[in-house]
Amino acid sequence: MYDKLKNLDRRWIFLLMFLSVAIPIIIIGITGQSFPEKPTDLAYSTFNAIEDLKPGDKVLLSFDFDPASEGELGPMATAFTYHCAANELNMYFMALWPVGPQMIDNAIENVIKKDFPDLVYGEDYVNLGFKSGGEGVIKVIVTDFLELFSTDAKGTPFNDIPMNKEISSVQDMDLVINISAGSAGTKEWVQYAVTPYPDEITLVAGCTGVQAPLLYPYIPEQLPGLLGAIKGAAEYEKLVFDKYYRDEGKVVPGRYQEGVRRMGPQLVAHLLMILLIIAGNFIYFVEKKRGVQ
Amino acid sequence: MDRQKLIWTVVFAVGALGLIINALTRDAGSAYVKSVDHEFALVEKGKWVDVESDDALDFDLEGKERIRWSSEEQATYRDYQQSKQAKSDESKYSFSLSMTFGIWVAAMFTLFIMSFLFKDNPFYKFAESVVVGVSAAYWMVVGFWDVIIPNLFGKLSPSFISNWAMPGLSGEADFWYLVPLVLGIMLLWRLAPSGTWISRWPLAFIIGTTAGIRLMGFIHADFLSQIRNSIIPLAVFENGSFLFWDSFLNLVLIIGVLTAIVYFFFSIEHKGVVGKTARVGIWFLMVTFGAAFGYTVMGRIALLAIRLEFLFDDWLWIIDPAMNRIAGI
Amino acid sequence: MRKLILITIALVIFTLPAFGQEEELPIVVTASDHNWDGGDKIDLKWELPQDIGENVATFKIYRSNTTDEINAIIKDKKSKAVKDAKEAVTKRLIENAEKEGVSKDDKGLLQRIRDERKSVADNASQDITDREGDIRAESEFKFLTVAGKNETTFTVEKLEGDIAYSFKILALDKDGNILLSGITDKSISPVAQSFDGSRFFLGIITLILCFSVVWFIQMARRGKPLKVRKIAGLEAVDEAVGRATEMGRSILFVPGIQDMNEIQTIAGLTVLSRVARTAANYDATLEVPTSRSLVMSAARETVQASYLSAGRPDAFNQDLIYYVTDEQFGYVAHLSGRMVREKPAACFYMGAFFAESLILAETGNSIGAIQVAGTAMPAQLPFFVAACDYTLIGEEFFAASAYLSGEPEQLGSLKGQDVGKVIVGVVMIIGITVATIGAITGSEAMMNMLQFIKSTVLG
Amino acid sequence: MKRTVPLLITAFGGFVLIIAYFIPATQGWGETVAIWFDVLASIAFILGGANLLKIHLKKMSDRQSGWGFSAVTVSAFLITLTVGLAKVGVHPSLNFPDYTWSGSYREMGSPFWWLYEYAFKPLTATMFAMLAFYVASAAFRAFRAKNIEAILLLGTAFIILLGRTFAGVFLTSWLPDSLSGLRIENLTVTIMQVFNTAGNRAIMIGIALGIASTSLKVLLGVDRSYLGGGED
Repeated sequence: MYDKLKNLDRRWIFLLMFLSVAIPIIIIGITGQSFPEKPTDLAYSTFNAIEDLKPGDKVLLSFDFDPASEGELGPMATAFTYHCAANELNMYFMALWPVGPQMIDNAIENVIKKDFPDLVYGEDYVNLGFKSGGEGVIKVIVTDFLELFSTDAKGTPFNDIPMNKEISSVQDMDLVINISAGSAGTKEWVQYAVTPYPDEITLVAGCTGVQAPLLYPYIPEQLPGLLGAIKGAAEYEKLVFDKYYRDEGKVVPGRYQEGVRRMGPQLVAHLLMILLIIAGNFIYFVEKKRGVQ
Repeated sequence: MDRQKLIWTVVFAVGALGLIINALTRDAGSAYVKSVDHEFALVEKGKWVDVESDDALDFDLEGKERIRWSSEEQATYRDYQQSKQAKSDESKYSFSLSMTFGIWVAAMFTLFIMSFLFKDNPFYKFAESVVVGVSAAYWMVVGFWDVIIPNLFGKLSPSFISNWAMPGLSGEADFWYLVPLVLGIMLLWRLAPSGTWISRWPLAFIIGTTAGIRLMGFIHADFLSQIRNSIIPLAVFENGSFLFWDSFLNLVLIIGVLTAIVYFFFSIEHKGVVGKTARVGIWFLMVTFGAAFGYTVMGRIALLAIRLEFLFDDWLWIIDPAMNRIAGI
Repeated sequence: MRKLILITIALVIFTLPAFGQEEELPIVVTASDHNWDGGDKIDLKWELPQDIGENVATFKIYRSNTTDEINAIIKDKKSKAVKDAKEAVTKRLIENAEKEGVSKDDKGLLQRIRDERKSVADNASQDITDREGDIRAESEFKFLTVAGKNETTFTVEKLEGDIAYSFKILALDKDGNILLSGITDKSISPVAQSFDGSRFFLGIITLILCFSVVWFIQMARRGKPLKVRKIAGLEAVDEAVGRATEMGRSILFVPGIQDMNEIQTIAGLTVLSRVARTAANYDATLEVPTSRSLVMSAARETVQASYLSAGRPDAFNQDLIYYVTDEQFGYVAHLSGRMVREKPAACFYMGAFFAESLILAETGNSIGAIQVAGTAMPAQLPFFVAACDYTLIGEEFFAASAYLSGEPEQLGSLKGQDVGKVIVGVVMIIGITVATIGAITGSEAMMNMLQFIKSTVLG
Repeated sequence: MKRTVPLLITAFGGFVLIIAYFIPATQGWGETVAIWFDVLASIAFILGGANLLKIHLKKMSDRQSGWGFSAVTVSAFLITLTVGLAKVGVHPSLNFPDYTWSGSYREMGSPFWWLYEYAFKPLTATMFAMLAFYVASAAFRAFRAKNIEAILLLGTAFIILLGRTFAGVFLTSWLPDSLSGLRIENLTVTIMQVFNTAGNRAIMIGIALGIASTSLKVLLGVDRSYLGGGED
């Protein structure tokens, strides 16, 4: 046992990890069943931040991530967009990452076009597109959008878009939602938007697991709501789609269950991780014992 | 041909066969598109209108010059099947060879990269070479169209840029942007045979300004705001009643921050009281790292999950959570 | 009877103001520039004639629209009116056509639609032009906000420096009837001050920090010995280089994946200069793949300088410092492939790292290289701590550059940093004491003091 | 000329921006410079690209081992660059149909999009996903309970790993509400909000100080290693 473990080729570990993720995906994918979710307070406060807004309120959604982290953040983007659309909020999409616009288009395609076909581009939602410069962009648009966003993603001049007439800077937004995979992202939004204008700007965010720990220090003063990793996404998905589907006795479409679904592989893989750590320490202690003898 | 080679050949052959059968019998890995037509008419000098748009009704489009093209949108296998059943003679949905090929290429690349886990091999080397070439060029293209054009030439001569690349662009020329232009040229002087030292000037400028910005930015945003957030009462009351647990947590938080800061002290050796305090500080740091580890693991597994979902869903058609192929909600 | 009369009179007196003319008892509104700002704020103050202050419920605050804003409003109204008119007529005609079974492409129909759209459009815009005067009048002021009955001041923000504004205040009762109104007698435009007062304390603190760093550096320059504690992992740098030389394998230095506008990259390059000098002395091969073109340029300068100072400029080969790709994972794909093939004996990861940290550390570990990491990316620290032989945690990483430089004056900066930490401790303890006492006693003074510390000093 | 002037430029640029931070009229300079930096970085791509080509073409001409892969890199690079810069297969923007170049270089269906979607994206995403495997092997190999520090790290990781899944909820759901604070999901939150916050704050404050003094050293010319050699 000990010697087996001791000289275990790490490729076996790789194989285990592969299986513990692959098998749940296939099973859940075929059966459509997954584990239940129990939202935490942070998920609730994020949910409420949007619930508390009135129809027609202005929300800025900054999609600061790329396909590399779509696995974690895609479900959040979908759920956020759905939640805003369902509450009849005016959505202003923007991106600090070059590929952000594609993430925005996905959200618009999968949520707005499919479930809210009567929303009008330019009146209910607008895609302001990507601007390079990371935190620099934030610093500028907290006081003036036009300086950088002279046009929207389609090249329409900023002021020719009806819903843009009501906004001159981020401070005019009733809520800023940031989905971020790193820098520039939530940290920068807190540093350069919320810190200088604590009264004007409210920020809630969804972030990757890596980022979450770094953002907790900003909670709750600068960051009232935060969704951490796929778990956060799953919790939020549950809150949103319970409200709009299950509570009305409807079945939730598969595309709105990505987060919950991915918690399956998560569980198995996490257990594997724990087993590996235990196994590793088993070796360590045996070694120590033998060392003593 | 030794045994190992033989085994591998067999494995690959069987796998390939399976894939082909899967593809031929179930259309697995095929992609479909919806074609969208665009047509514009020149109604008066320099004014084009979409013939479908409301504005078009203001003009007589008879014999006006036209611009036409049709673009593609991604469609699902379900859309395609439904439109086929609908028997509409000019169906907008069609099979896309380029995207189907793309899906297979993407799947192959995914497997090539993963093969590195077994051991370094030509497949991985190939994938590696491709990703380096493509990504380097990708970022250069992004830099050109998203930075150089709008933020350099767009500022120096808006009229010139708005004449071809960004028709929406307006505004006055801002000659301050000659500074980055000149610095940029100095930078490129490296490629010149002599006087390459001139390229240190732009570097010096970049480093100097960076230092200035970061110095203030971090003192203001991180340093001060973190102190501010740490100023919390050690006794928490809620409408008159003392909350022990919250007060206790606040105390722990403060102790954590202070001891961990002591750990970073450089002036004093970690001995005696300082040593003990620093030790407590390290404990807090370790808990922090543990938390970071736990969260990071989550993220990584999700990433693997989505790659495998791609293989099983888009490529092999084993699972279909988003109901893209079978009719459903 | 007399009672009744009295009541009636009382009622009349009380309700009079409601019917009174606005001009009779105007609110006195005074506007003054807001101090220590960037020239975008104006302070408003207003006073009511005492006698009727009682039944005021709220104040409404307005600012004058600029000419451009008014023109914009008119333009919008016009375009909207035209659009609506056109849509209406089109809808009507199409519907009729459908009733009569005329096809949508019928020439006559289209012609008719065109004509009617044109005429209604002209009428609509003409109508607006006629009413332009009224529109200008009614859009002279722009509503800003509502203030409570007890408030007498308000700071208007987001104003433009070169525009002269005037302000209007309405006093309303609880039913929303206008009791009184007042307008600033002369218009005013905000003025930008030469110093941002809100950053006064920030300036002080910055000065203290910078001064202490500079002061200790001076001390060191004067040859005063500075005692600083050892940092584990720094000795490892030379050791690793040495080992690489013995094994006759190369050294890999990864300066992070951020560009030169990241201090961590600069700190990383400082460490690189030391590594390069040692490598030059030992005559070991040093390879520096970078993920940014600028970093490549800077790294070449750095390494060249080190080889020069080590007295072996001839040994410097700039092709070993090369650009791979800006893409994080393209870069990592290249690095891990390279590591497995070249098997460097020592790997340094010094700079800003993200997810790639673990890929690098694990690959490096699998080829049995000595690994020394330094980063200020908290998220990546656990992985470096776990997988590398030595890790410089956060601030230690910046300190390392000072240690490794071997110049005593650089150590002065570390003392300066410690002063900063003392400040943190002191401010925190004071603040917490105040906050706690405030929470226990609930005293107003303490709360104000806390407010001052939190929002003014640390604001 | 070679070292003095750069030192002056560094110091001047830095201190100007520091002072500008306190003067309302000039507070925007930082952003402007940030935009300038992006421009410079984009221009620098030419250096990087030239270097990339140089290295790989050299390999190919010397027929070094694996020169074939260099050929792959070079062709991938050149193809992507061409289709991207020339906006091959990109239609005009719908608002300006008569401006051939007005379309987005990322337009769906264009070759550049194809390369992004089916080469760039899967390759980088898979590389990223490899972390799941490395995390596993690291956990097995490196997380040993050698001392209190290590045990704390492990223990926290344990609780988080459990608490962030249904398993944790399941394991401790039997606890009465009076002890709900010990339920693993709540424990996770406590750890994150207290211990993790404390640790991160200390790290952040330290980093801020480190960055401040490093910047200062750079500005004062105490640390000039990046400036390269050559006589003054």
